[in-house]
Amino acid sequence: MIDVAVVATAQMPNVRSETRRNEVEMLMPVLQEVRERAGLDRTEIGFTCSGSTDYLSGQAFSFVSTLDGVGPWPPIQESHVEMDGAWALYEAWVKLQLGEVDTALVYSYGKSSPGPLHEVLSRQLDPYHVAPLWPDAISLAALQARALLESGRATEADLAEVACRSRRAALDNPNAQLRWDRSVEEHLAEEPIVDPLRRSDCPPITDGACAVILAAGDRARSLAARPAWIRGIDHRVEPMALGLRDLTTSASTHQAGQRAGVGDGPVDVAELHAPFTHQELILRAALGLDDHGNVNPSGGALAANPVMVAGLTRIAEVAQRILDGEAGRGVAHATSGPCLQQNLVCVLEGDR
Amino acid sequence: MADAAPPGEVLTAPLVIEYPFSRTTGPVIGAFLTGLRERVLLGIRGSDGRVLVPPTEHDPVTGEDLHELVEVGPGGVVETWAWVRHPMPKHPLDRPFAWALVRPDGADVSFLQAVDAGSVDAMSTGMRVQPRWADEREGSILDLACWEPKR
Amino acid sequence: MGKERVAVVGVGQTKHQATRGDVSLAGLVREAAVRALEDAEMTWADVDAVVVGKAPDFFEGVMMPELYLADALGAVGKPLFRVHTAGSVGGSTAIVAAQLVQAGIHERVLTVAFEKQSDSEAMWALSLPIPFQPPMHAGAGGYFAPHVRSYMARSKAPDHIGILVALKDRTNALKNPYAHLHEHDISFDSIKDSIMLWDPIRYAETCPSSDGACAMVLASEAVADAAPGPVAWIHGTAMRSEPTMSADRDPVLPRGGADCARDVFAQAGITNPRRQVDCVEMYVPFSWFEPMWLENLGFAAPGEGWRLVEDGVTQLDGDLPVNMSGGVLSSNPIGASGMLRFAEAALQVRGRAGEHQVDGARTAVGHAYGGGSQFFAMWVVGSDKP
Amino acid sequence: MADLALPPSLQGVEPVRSVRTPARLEYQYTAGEATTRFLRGIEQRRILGERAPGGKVYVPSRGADPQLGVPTSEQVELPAVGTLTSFCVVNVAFYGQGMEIPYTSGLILLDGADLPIMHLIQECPVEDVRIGMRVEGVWVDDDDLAPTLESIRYFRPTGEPDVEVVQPGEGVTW
Repeated sequence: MIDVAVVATAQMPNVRSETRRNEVEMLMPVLQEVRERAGLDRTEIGFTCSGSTDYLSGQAFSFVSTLDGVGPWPPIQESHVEMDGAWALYEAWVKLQLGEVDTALVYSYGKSSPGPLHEVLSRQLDPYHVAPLWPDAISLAALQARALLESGRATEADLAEVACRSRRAALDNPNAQLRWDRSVEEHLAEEPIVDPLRRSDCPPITDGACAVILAAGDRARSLAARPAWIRGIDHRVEPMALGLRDLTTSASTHQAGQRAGVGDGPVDVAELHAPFTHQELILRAALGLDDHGNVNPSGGALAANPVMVAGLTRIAEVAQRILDGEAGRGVAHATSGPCLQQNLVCVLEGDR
Repeated sequence: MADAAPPGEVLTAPLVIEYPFSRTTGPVIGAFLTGLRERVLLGIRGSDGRVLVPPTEHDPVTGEDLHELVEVGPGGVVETWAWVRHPMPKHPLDRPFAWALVRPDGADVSFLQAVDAGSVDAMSTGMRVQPRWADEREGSILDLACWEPKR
Repeated sequence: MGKERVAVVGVGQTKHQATRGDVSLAGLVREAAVRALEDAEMTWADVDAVVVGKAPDFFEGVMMPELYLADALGAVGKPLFRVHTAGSVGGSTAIVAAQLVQAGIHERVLTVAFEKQSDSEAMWALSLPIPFQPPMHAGAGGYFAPHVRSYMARSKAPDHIGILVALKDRTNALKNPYAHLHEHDISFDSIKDSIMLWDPIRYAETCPSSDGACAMVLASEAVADAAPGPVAWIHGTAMRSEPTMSADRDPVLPRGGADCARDVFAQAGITNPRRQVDCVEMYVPFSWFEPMWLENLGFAAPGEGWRLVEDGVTQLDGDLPVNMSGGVLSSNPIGASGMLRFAEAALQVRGRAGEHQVDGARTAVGHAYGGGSQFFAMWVVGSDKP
Repeated sequence: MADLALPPSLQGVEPVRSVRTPARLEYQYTAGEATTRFLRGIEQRRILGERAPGGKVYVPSRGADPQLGVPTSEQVELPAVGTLTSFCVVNVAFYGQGMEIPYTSGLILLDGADLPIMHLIQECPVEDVRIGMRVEGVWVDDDDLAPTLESIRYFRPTGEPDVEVVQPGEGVTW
């Protein structure tokens, strides 16, 4: 395989509601920043790939107008996935494997604020049998949380610990939306909103954007002092129907993690896309990171959860720590679909 | 069409995406919905012998076509559940209720439905439930109004 | 290391029609996928990864429907990928699937594209009004019709060219059992007399709205060498995008389309596409786009494309047959339309196109475009290994 | 699937073949800063384009110069006068339109702009509409001015001589 690395990342500071700017206006500064950080002019990008979904803000073909922010002239080699930006990164990584181009821009954006997010996400579900009931994402996650709690592999205090640690970590993340320093006791004193989940077990609703530049081989070495090399990347999917899955584990994460080589070396940092507290515990188990001490130092999706962006952000967070020399080898994870239906795992590593 | 926002404010306006989607069912989903209209629950036998409900045209693991419809229920068991304290406007019940994965008797998998139990204290994993059928049924998932604790 | 060879070893499609009332959403996509697997003499278990494409999710009202369809497409435990590049999506989806083999990641990739437009309707799903945007006075055709008029003005093409294209494509469709429109009574005059919807575009010069799906199995060289039947080797793939509305772009003969064609022909070693390509399946939703794309893709000089139509060059028995399947003008499940073009090109070089087979076709081009003539995807396939 | 057998309890009943699943989602759409600037101008009968760093003038600007990927921010006021670069004549009633048929939908390149806008052409028989025709905007009454391009009711011929229209790319081999 051709060695491909993340050489620059940029994020929009995550907010509850970006009320002034439309999507292209909100995305443009992020694209500009990531190009500046890589030292690349827009005409030097070999391939561009983005991830977004029409349903979030209610506009068909919304990615078409945001493409203006890239400045695709003269015409560019470009693609778009109706998936989290982590999968856009996957497509760009595949493209770079072909050896025809040696740089790629990956971005994603998500504006959840214009619509009723919980109703919108229910449009993902089985259109015959489930979507007509309009179940919300918190309720689905709560079913999973109860299954985990009743399996005896986690307690409500474990969930609270995840919430408190994540929001505390977010105090050091300028891009985070929710950050505070609260105790497990304070968390447990909250009334549940959908038993057994409390509001603090749930992610915020977020508008955000993220961009990453990939480069191959020597080009990566010329663009970054310490490129974050992608050592392994894989993604797998499960059936959507919750009744067909063991909700207390994540078989697809385990599968992707093994294929990406998570266990082939030390893990200095892991960023797991766990919108709900109990999901971090499920993902840790699936990746063999149960007792790991450095999971989601950014605060993770509990601190900011821009739909379609939060997965790419996990890769960006791990990559930036490697670029900055703070970490040697790290694991990033992205998820999509109800209750961790689809999962991507990416292992990144800096040169020694 | 626009809100009368004061100068300096960015214009905003309502945007409604609404459609009465009409979905053809094919034979298997059609059979399941026909069953609901007739107050019968159907599953289908998977490649490994498990009875799947709702029935799918294909085995969810192997992708192979499935053919053997099986009557299941009418009673069922709650496999996991979540208690909604504040129902949202589009939820199937307007009072606190449970979402649950219910496995009908004779089936090997569960599916998502609402359970009208009155109070969170009435809910437990493993509890027996029975279907509550809608008074007017027209061949849709809403014909199964919800489940209720077995009396 | 560079690109591995990749070939199409299986092709399947549904019967396309206005409403496929006999199948569910899953049933529709499986109809195409199962046929592609059968054509490849493979089973679901043989597939390493699934790549799905479709146009706006609002059509079926299912957000990211590939997640719902994951098990229907046999993707459980496998990578499942979803592409959306507007109208070109069927083509770009096939290219993304091909790249997974070319990169050496997978041996056998199933790619599926679909649209079940009857779940809603095209006039709704494609023109959802967005506040504060300049109003579209006339739907999608109203966007493209002025560009057709510009083409006519620039090329001095006579009015009947669009009629000739529509007549050819609808006649070709009579030889394609999967085509949506089978208009046995079609004639030059019936097209000429159909209502001018968006003058200069007549009703009979526009595409229908269809339910349909298309699927292909793409395989590595080792798998393709062992395939039971003829395969279509991919000689080149290319994609280009440009802005919808920018000062220097030409919406009639867009630079993105020209760049895309030049790229894909260079990969395939084609220096004279008019002579070296045996047949072309291109995305023509309004009849006039055939002469426009002939020029844009380099099959004719600017202003000369319509002469190929008038001279019968693009007829099924012509020197450069175009849209042998009946094209988008005869079947248009939007998300699948691009892949159907790519699949027809593959069928032709495999000698598997049935009654619409071009004799001796060894090199064929598939083309798709989308948005406001701004997203382009193409491939060149051949009977011989590149 | 032809061999699918219904259980005895369902044999002989009318099978379900389709199901209606209506869905309504209510969003609050934000126009964005550039569109707001343009529409606030329209409210005052002013057409405000925006010049990009490369010199191109977009009206309305969507916020980015689509060729450079940078914000357009220098405002340029344009006249409601321009040239018809192309058009189509619409002969059918489309979803949500209450127009008298036939009517003309045109691409109008305002003087000083680098990209045409789409608008209605009226006060001109459809058979007389032609590429290169000079047209001017007809505004609604002051009381009806609103932040929408529909504050210009339509464009009509100015009576000036036609001008030659050359599109970007015309005569160019890319």
